[in-house]
Amino acid sequence: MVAKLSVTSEMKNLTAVSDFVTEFARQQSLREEDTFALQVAVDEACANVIDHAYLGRSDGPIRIQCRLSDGEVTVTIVDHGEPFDPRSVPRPDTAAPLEKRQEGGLGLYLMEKLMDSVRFEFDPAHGNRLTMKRKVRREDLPVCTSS
Amino acid sequence: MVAKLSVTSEMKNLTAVSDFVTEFARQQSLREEDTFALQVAVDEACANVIDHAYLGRSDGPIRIQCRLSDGEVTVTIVDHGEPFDPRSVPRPDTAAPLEKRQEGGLGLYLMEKLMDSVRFEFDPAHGNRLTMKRKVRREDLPVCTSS
Amino acid sequence: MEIKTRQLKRVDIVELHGRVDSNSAAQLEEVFKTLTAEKRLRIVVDMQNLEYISSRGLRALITTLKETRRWNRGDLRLCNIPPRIKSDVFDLTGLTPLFKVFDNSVDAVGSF
Amino acid sequence: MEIKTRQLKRVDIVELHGRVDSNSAAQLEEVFKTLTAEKRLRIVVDMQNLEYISSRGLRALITTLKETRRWNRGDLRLCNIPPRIKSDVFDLTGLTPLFKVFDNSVDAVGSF
Ligand SMILES: Nc1ncnc2c1ncn2[C@@H]1O[C@H](COP(=O)(O)OP(=O)(O)O)[C@@H](O)[C@H]1O
Ligand SMILES: Nc1ncnc2c1ncn2[C@@H]1O[C@H](COP(=O)(O)OP(=O)(O)O)[C@@H](O)[C@H]1O
Repeated sequence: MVAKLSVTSEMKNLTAVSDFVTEFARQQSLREEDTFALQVAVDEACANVIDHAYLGRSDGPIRIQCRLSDGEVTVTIVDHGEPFDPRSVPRPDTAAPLEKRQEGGLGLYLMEKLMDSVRFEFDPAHGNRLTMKRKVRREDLPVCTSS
Repeated sequence: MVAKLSVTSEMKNLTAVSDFVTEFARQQSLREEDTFALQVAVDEACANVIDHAYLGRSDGPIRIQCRLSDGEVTVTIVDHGEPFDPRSVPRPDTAAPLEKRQEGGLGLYLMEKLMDSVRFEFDPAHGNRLTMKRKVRREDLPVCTSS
Repeated sequence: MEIKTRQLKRVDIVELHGRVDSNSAAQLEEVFKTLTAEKRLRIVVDMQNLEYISSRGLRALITTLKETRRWNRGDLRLCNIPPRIKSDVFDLTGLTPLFKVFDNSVDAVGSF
Repeated sequence: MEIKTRQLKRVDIVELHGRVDSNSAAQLEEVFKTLTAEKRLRIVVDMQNLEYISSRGLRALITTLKETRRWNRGDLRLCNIPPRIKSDVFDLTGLTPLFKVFDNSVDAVGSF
């Protein structure tokens, strides 16, 4: 099953993105913990596209696709903004005391921790493509529906 | 229906008295507000017998009877302690500010307010008898019991 | 009856459970005396699970209210009074206006 | 998302409802800025009804935590963190030890 959504690069569209992911997870009867991981990862990824790839442009296209097959969800997010090198980004020091703690820089880290794999590809012709995967389990179906 | 209980004049017995009244009200399916009024009035009355009629004696007998007939509960409480004149007792000033407020003296007042009638009779041969009445309503019976 | 107390930094919460009858009112008195003896004079009485309170319980409240307010040192405040106890005890005896009364324990604790 | 704030005498409660996504995190930032600008530096964030919080929401929390603690003037304390958010956001990012965390809002308010 594949679900797709296209939005422009505006923060206010992230509510629609979140609704889209939540609905996908609901339709696939994903467990609460899988749903949560997807919600967070997609939200962080799209926010980064808006902030860092489109650098404030509000009309950049973002295409999001969620697919479930073989017990694995694959999310791809494609944009046509600036490319970047994820290896150049320092990961946060999660053991630092408050004074030394960076205030941002947790988005990429959360995506990597909550998804099984996170891969960025940059291609001048087809845009930037982020692919995130996570093995998921379905909720046991309820015996009967509550009224 | 009549329920009776005899206890000695010890404060710790008031928990049994309260259970007795609660159980009577439950068996008669009395409404919450009637149950509440009976609980308060009987508790206050018995506490007064222990404090003021038996003056600290712990082996004085107290006999309590609850009866429901014609939609009215009649409670009688009999003791063999000191008699007293309820008319001589000043009623509390319920509008007084905190500085002027007496700390005690609310028991008799609550009994009179929560019951329809409160009557004391003193008889050297048969002891002191307090009779309190209140018109009550039964709880509407539930259509079916919950499991 | 059961009395649970919880000491917060500046405030103590006294939770009343079940029936504060003329017998168990003595325990309530004890709890209040311990608090005021330790100069813990900001007290919230949470009545959420109170079934009824006798006039002796009220006496403990009034005594402690006076004690905590003396020289403006503290206060005894009430929250979550069940409607029946509000109408048939506090309103009936004219006690309601003497206390600061709150809908919930957060507001009561936060009022100090 | 919905943010409800409640001003108590010495403490402000900020209740987060729904999803603090990267979009709505800006509103959360606004709420905190208003409080700190008014020198209301004792803040309780109640997460009882929070569905998730994005890294931008976390940033608002950390910024405000630092701001309130500067010169020991105040603090931002958390309560009712849902288990999922506790494990998969706060523990994962190492934020848990930075905050004072409480089981319920009464304890959080009373901790000041
Ligand atoms: N899609 C993207 N395009 C360009 N740069 C990005 C992208 N995602 C992340 N980055 C870079 O990686 C850094 C870390 O990202 P992240 O961990 O999400 O934290 P934050 O966005 O709060 O800075 C960003 O500051 C940015 O420089
Ligand atoms: N059963 C009784 N026997 C003797 N005296 C009583 C009795 N009941 C009440 N009294 C007198 O009436 C007064 C008021 O009683 P009450 O309103 O219950 O308040 P309290 O018991 O707190 O003083 C008592 O202080 C006592 O002097």
